[in-house]
Amino acid sequence: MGYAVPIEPLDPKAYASNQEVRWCPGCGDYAILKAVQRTLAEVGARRENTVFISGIGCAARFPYYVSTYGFHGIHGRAPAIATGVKLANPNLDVWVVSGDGDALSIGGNHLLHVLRRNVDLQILLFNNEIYGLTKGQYSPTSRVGTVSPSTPSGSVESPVSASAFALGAGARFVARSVDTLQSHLFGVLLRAHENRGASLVEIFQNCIVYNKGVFDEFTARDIAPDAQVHVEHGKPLIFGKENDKGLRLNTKTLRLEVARLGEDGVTEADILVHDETNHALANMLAALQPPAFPVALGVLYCDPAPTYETQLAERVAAAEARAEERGDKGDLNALLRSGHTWEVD
Amino acid sequence: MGYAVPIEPLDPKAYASNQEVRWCPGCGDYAILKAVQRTLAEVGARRENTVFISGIGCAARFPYYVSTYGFHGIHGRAPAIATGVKLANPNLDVWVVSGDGDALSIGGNHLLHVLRRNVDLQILLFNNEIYGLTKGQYSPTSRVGTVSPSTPSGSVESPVSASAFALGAGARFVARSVDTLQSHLFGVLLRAHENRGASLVEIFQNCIVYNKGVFDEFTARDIAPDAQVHVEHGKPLIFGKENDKGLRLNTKTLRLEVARLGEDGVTEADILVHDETNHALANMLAALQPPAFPVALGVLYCDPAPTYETQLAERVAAAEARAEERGDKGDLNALLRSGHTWEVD
Amino acid sequence: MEGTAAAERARPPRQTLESAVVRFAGDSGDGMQLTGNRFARATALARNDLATFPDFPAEIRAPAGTTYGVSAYQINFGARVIKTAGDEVDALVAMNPAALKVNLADLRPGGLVIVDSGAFTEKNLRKAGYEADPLEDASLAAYRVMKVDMSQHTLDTLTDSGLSKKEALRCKNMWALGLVYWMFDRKRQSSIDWLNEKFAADPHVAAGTTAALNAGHAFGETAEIFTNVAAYEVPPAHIEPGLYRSVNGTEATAWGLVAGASFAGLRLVFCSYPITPASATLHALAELKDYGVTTFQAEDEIAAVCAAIGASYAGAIGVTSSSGPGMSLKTEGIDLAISTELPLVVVNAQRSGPSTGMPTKTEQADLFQAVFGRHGDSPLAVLAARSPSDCFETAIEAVRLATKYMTPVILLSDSYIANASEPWALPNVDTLPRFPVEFYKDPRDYHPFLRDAETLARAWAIPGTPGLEHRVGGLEKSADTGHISYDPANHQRMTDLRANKILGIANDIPEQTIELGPARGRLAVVGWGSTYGPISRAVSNLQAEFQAEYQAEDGDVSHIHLRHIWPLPRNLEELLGRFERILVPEMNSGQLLTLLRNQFLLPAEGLHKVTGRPFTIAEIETAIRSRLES
Amino acid sequence: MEGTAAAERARPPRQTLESAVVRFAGDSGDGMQLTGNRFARATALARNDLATFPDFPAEIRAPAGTTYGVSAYQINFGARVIKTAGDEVDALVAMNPAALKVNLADLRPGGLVIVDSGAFTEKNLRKAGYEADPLEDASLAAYRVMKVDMSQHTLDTLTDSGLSKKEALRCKNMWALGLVYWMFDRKRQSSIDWLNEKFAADPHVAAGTTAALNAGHAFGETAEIFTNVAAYEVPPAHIEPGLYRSVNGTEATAWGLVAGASFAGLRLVFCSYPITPASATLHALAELKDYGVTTFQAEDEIAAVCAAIGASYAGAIGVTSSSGPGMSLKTEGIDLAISTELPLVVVNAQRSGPSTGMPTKTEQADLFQAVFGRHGDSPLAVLAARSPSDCFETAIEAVRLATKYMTPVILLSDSYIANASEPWALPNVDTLPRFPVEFYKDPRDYHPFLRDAETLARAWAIPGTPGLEHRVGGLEKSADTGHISYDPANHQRMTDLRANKILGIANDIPEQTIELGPARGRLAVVGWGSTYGPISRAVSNLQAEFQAEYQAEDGDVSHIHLRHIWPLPRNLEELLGRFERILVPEMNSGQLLTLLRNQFLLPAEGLHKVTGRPFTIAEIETAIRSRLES
Ligand SMILES: Cc1ncc(C[n+]2csc(CCOP(=O)(O)OP(=O)(O)O)c2C)c(N)n1
Ligand SMILES: Cc1ncc(C[n+]2csc(CCOP(=O)(O)OP(=O)(O)O)c2C)c(N)n1
Ligand code: SF4
Ligand code: SF4
Ligand SMILES: [Mg+2]
Ligand SMILES: [Mg+2]
Repeated sequence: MGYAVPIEPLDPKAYASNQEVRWCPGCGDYAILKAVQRTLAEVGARRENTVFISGIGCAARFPYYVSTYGFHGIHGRAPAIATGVKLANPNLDVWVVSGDGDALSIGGNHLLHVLRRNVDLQILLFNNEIYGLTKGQYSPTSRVGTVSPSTPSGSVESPVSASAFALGAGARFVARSVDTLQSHLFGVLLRAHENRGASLVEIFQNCIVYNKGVFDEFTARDIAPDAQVHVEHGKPLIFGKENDKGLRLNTKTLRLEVARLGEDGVTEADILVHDETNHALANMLAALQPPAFPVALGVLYCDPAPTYETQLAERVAAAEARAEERGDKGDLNALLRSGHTWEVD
Repeated sequence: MGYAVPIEPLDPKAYASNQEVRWCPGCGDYAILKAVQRTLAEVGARRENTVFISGIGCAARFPYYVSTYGFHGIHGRAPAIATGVKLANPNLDVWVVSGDGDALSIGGNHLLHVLRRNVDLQILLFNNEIYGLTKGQYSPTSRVGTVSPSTPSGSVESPVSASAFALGAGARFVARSVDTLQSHLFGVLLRAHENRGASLVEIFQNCIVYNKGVFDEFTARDIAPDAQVHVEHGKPLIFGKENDKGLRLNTKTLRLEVARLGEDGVTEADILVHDETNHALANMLAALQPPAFPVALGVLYCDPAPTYETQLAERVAAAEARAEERGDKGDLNALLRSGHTWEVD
Repeated sequence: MEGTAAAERARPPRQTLESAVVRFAGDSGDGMQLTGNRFARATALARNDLATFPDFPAEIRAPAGTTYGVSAYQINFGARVIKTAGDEVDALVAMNPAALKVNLADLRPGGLVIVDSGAFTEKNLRKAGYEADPLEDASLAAYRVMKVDMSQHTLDTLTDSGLSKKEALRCKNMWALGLVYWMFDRKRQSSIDWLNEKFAADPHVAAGTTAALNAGHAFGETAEIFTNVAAYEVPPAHIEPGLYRSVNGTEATAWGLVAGASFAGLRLVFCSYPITPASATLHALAELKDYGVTTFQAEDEIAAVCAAIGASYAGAIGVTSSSGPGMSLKTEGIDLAISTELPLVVVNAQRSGPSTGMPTKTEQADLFQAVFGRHGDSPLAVLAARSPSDCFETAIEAVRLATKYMTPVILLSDSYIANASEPWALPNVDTLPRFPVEFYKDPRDYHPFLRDAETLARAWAIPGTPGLEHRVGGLEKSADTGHISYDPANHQRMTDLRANKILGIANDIPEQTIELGPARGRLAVVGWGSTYGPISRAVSNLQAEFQAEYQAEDGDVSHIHLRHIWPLPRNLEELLGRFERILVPEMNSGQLLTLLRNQFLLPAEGLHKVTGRPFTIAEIETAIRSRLES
Repeated sequence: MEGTAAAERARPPRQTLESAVVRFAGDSGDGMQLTGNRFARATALARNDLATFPDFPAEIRAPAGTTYGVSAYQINFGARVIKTAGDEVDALVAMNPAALKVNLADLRPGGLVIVDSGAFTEKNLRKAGYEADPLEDASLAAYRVMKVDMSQHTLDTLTDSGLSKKEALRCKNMWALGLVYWMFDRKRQSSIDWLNEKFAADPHVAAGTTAALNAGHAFGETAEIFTNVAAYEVPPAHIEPGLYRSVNGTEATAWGLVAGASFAGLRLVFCSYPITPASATLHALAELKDYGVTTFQAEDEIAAVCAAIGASYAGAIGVTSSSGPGMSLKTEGIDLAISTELPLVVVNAQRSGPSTGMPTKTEQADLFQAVFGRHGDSPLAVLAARSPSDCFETAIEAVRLATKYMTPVILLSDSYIANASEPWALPNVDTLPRFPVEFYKDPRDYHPFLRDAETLARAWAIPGTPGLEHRVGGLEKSADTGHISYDPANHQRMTDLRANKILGIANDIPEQTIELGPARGRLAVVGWGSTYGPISRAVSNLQAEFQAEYQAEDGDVSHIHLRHIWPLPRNLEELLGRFERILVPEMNSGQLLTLLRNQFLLPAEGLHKVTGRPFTIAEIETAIRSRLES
């Protein structure tokens, strides 16, 4: 892994900064911070080689709470700042932390391009379907009808799906988890870190103050098993309290449908097996909506490709090597004298 | 159709402005201009109620050449300007004209949101896979390896697909055509105009000066029939000179494949029928790449939904009506005196 | 009975004050804003003049008991005209240790601090970062301290109220309010009515809060007898008769925009993107659909300004608003409006910068950007509101200028004005001048850059008008045809036209007047925006003082306050020329100062304060003194 | 033999000129830029001083024969020092009617116009918008006209060249070049060698172009005998000995940035988004990977500036560049660099505004934006390059200041400087001063806003450094800990620190010198940027004239030219104070003027030109005269 050798796994606490964490009590961000610190420990991240970069928002306060290098940027621009960091030093292990407004409202364009370029970053999108820091306006991921200070009679726009957007943008790694699913989230973060390239992780996060319980319809303890399908490469898409439900493709309509194992002759053989390299399947999974369908969590898509900054760095290195051979590496006089010159004497 | 009554079909020439057209001789834009003027004539567009709005670029010069109202905006922002126009007057028939750089580089975020909001616009994206006006730098749609002034050793980034992006953004209408396919383009433009909501039309356009012939691999006369599949709702996805090829779904791999009718027992029954309301299918079609696959042209996706500006306008109208009833419509003194007041005498 | 009688007799007369500053401070959860608002209302009913300022924590909801979770509400009220929320606090109500810690510094020496001793627990003291309990050591020696276990008193009052302990404790802010009502001799009824209305759905709470309020008041009455705490009286001020309301800058701006649009006969299309403190205007206007207002929360500030421009192009009045970083993002869009000569109003609720700065704090450091901050020669009009209620008129003026001159207008307010409240003598809107827009309709040799000979405004023809189809854009256009033109002479001509059109506005705005003081003299204090309050109070204080001291010929110092920042009032140069010295206090490092020095080559001096807080009256008095003495 | 002898005898001596301005004009397809470049090179070899300016059409590839498709290349060369591309054209080569139409206005009365009469067809005349053939009517009466059917001559020359008619016609620019070479007595060899090299792959073309060149030259020699067209001689200028090259502002900027990065010991990460005219710098640097340059074409200007900031944060020198609207978009990002105190160089190749303006035309109207155009009090350093070659040194200086003071630096160039070329005496780079950056490495009570006591620059520690992990951002931070701080006094302190850090640069830059003229006197002409050429020529012309006329004590007028726009040189006030009047010519409506008036309260006067074109020497001479006479 391009980076400096990992160190012996540290205690997750070693990745906590000396700053007092200032999210609202009960905010989902705390759980995510915990999972990230655990991940850093697990991969033995070197604090000095790790950088957290964010935009603006509650989520974007994240870097202050991690004991690595950090850059709290401007609203929506974290992917651009992170790209610059990787251009200057491809060996740094860079994480981007963003909110749904930061990443998908003002920052949508940079997210598109950082994903398309496949810059090697872990991009964590804390989706609470609201603008937290500015006190609760609806966001591009808010459901239709969201009542907020800027939409007192409910929002009318249909929301964008972070995962569907990322797939459309050409992302090579798209995953999903939930703030409260600690171990699931931990697993997803490990996969994201392992992937070389832009790894987008959409994390459903509860804003207890402005959008409390908005994900209950699929995260509430009792219904979760039936409202979530945890996808794993090579495993059938089975879910439900009794693992008695599965997703299958209706080949007539080309749409997914929920089948009950055992019922009218449905066997595991009829159930789709998750292939994380299949873009079309990833799109279908990302589109599943409760209550009719379970929400797909886990690595929806992973199909690695060369990263932008390494390819660029290789070209520069190659050019420098050629210059080395020519013996005029960094020779500024040669640069100025390239092309036509004439002597006046 | 929300708009003022159409007039008797005019001669397409009636939609030409008095401005001299200043694209390079042989530029694909000429053909698109022709097809649009023909469309305006066909739908009997009222010049005074029609507005063309663009950003900056060669494509964006378009409004100067149409005899309707026009706004040549700033780079990438046409969708935002157009949204404002529709908010102020939903009855105007508004077209947005943009290039691949304008719409997908600097303007990607506005395109995302105008599509998601489903503002009633015809959005024409002239994709020549290059920055024309600024003299030939590669664009976000340029193929890997594109040699340009800013990438003398070839570009490394993988391009974004306008159609895939639009589908990921939640567009309700996504279509594709080619500058040189006059009647196909005309048909697609009619469909786009007919659709209420944001209709994205990606038009492959030949920049004869900076990117000549990039689309030859599927537009060259001789190979076109085998390199293009013209999709039509309800019709099987058949193509080829002899109409002997079709697209079918491999239900094991969940990927499309090209089947030869007649060969090893393949019949029309095995070929997929296009369903323009199927998002997953649209995604698969948008992803098809020559030479292995034909390029899908036509209306890839059309699944109408209410438009943003009309829903907003209805709410305002309803509120005004209530005020009317209350008898304090527009009563500013009442506004200032709402809430707690006290008399000092 | 006798007892009371005795008490009655024992009761000393209330001490009369000309004015007082009270600050309620507590945890975000303690409802201090609400408490302050009730007190402000009762005070208005008591016929005092007043000004209030809320101080929210930067964090959304900090953990209870932390210093950065403290919320405060300050009110300055008096028997005289009140111009600011007050320099120093006379009475501080601190509901917990953190509130005491954060706010004590603003309490004047000898001031009164009323604390809920029940909240001074180990845990809370630690959270507030106190090693020792300040109520026990000498920390408060310099102040008069009133320790009351408000929590316990409230619980006692509400034992059988049917409220849980948690609910009951939530009423302690009303208990505190009751006590302060007693202290300043305020009537409780308006608050009691309000509580009953607000909690109509929940009779227990309605009764509980009311009971707490009364209990706090009763406590004061009895406490008086056995404590040294005096009760005060603040007699009514002389206030112009009329109908009043309390208004903050956000509301006044929203209403001014609605009024301006209506006076122009246009629909208001307000396009913005949330940012502190500007967002509040979006929220206010989103509630005004019944006035035909369309609000659009765009994906970012660039889309917001561009949508507003599109709306104006289509015949509405497009308005956008922002603060800090958001304003910087609108730069390119504003330039497009300048080049296409479309009306546009941009409201900038200034906050502390640069960059993200201190989002919840106030500043005036965007004047440079408003006047100079675009590429190319790109003139536009700039206005500034001086107080919460002044936002109403200024917003109307912004719409008038934008539509009459076909130009963007930047309206500068700031975080202080946006959040502060003051009583406002409501104007009769029917008497205000209208300025209906007439769209251009005549196709005869029309082109989009035809100009009004007098205003130089271009003809405004909108889509939907037959025969006037035309195109506009950001490329330079021929002054004669409106078509794209690269002609050198034409570019000079258009550059001059754009500049002169804006300069011409100077003939359409009032001459600059003097707020206060002589029409010529030793020192003019020139301000703009929210420095109005402290400057005008400081100047009037010194006026009085000097006149008293040495019959100073009407007082030696004058106050001039600008609403029109660009173009400047036509008589300003002459006016300033009449003073020996000019002092320009600004909450920035000298921006209006630069404009005046450059325009008039006057040796004006600046007084700069960049702390995120308004000037105190004292700071300005000191500066004036030093100028008059030196 | 005798004939030639006779001719030899008949040949009049060449008329000697001190300098001459030649413009080659034709259709975009006619290869005028290439032709001009060849002539410039031959002229340099002839030891003339020179300056050139290309004038491309705005359209990418306009239809052949149209006026907006005309491309031109102007060269001013002489036996004296040349400072501009020339006010008026002495000899115009027009390859078609459109070229004549567009360029005739710049030909001086009595000037020579050489036309390819073969191209004056019905069709071409119509396309150019000529009713009648100007070669036939009186249109050209005021000029000396040389009608030659170059097309036909070229075709005749190349009959059996093996080139098609179309190919052969493409050689007519070389025919024209040959003729002009003869006219100004230039050596052909350098061009012949070049042609053979360029078309090595295609011998027919190599031979054909060479033949055309020679034929044109031969035509001149013979024509001389039977026409009135004189041949000229422009003697060598006195030029400092040394190794020279021709350079334009774009190349010099790119090389200066590479040199600056190397002197600082940092990698150069250049992040930009294409825009005219700035793009050319991106193109130039993209070719320099062997110098370790990383170039990044971002998705927009905001991403470009943010990526540059990220690169600097990670320890490279991040540079971004743009023009016009693109600069406005960078505003918010630049403010972030100011707040995080990271080095950043922003190159602004100014163009005509506002908004999209005239993208291919020049202007100097972004000075206000550079100095004042951000929200909040946001000081940074601003530099301006005066000429193409000066971009090299100025770019180095920008990198030096950015890295030494941890600040963004805006480098102002413009469309004229970016495209114009001049001979450049190549410096020996090894002799230029280095300024290696030392990253901070000491963990002992480190925090990111530790400052150098002298420069006030903050400690630059980069990711990868163990023990110095820290966070930066756009929120205000404590001057003592670097942590987020809302403390009022701290904000004032940080605001002052940011301002003083930049003002301190004044002690680290050279004192302002006088370019030309007395050190005190009646009039100082103060310029910045690309007005250098015309001002300095105008002043030296008048110096000479006045001294001649009335032995004016060394000439009455001086030229002062600024490189450092902000902070201004420390001695500038004193320097300007020595002159009775100050004239500030700018290609804007008075921006440096505003800065000087405000800073020094000097009654400086402006000379404004906003036409998209540089000042002519005459315009400045006239302005100076009027000031000296009045
Ligand atoms: C340029 C700019 N525009 C607007 C803002 C105000 N702002 C700060 S955070 C934010 C959105 C926060 O929402 P999100 O990104 O979802 O993060 P969350 O607070 O919900 O975690 C906005 C609009 C800003 N700081 N800068
Ligand atoms: C803010 C801004 N940035 C950059 C530019 C320069 N620019 C003009 S058009 C363009 C891209 C043109 O490419 P495209 O959108 O594909 O249109 P095309 O010319 O290819 O039709 C650019 C970068 C600009 N005008 N404004
Ligand atoms: S506002 Fe919401 S997202 Fe922000 S910290 Fe509080 S709970 Fe978390
Ligand atoms: S540059 Fe390309 S896109 Fe632009 S006008 Fe010319 S051919 Fe068309
Ligand atoms: Mg959010
Ligand atoms: Mg393009």
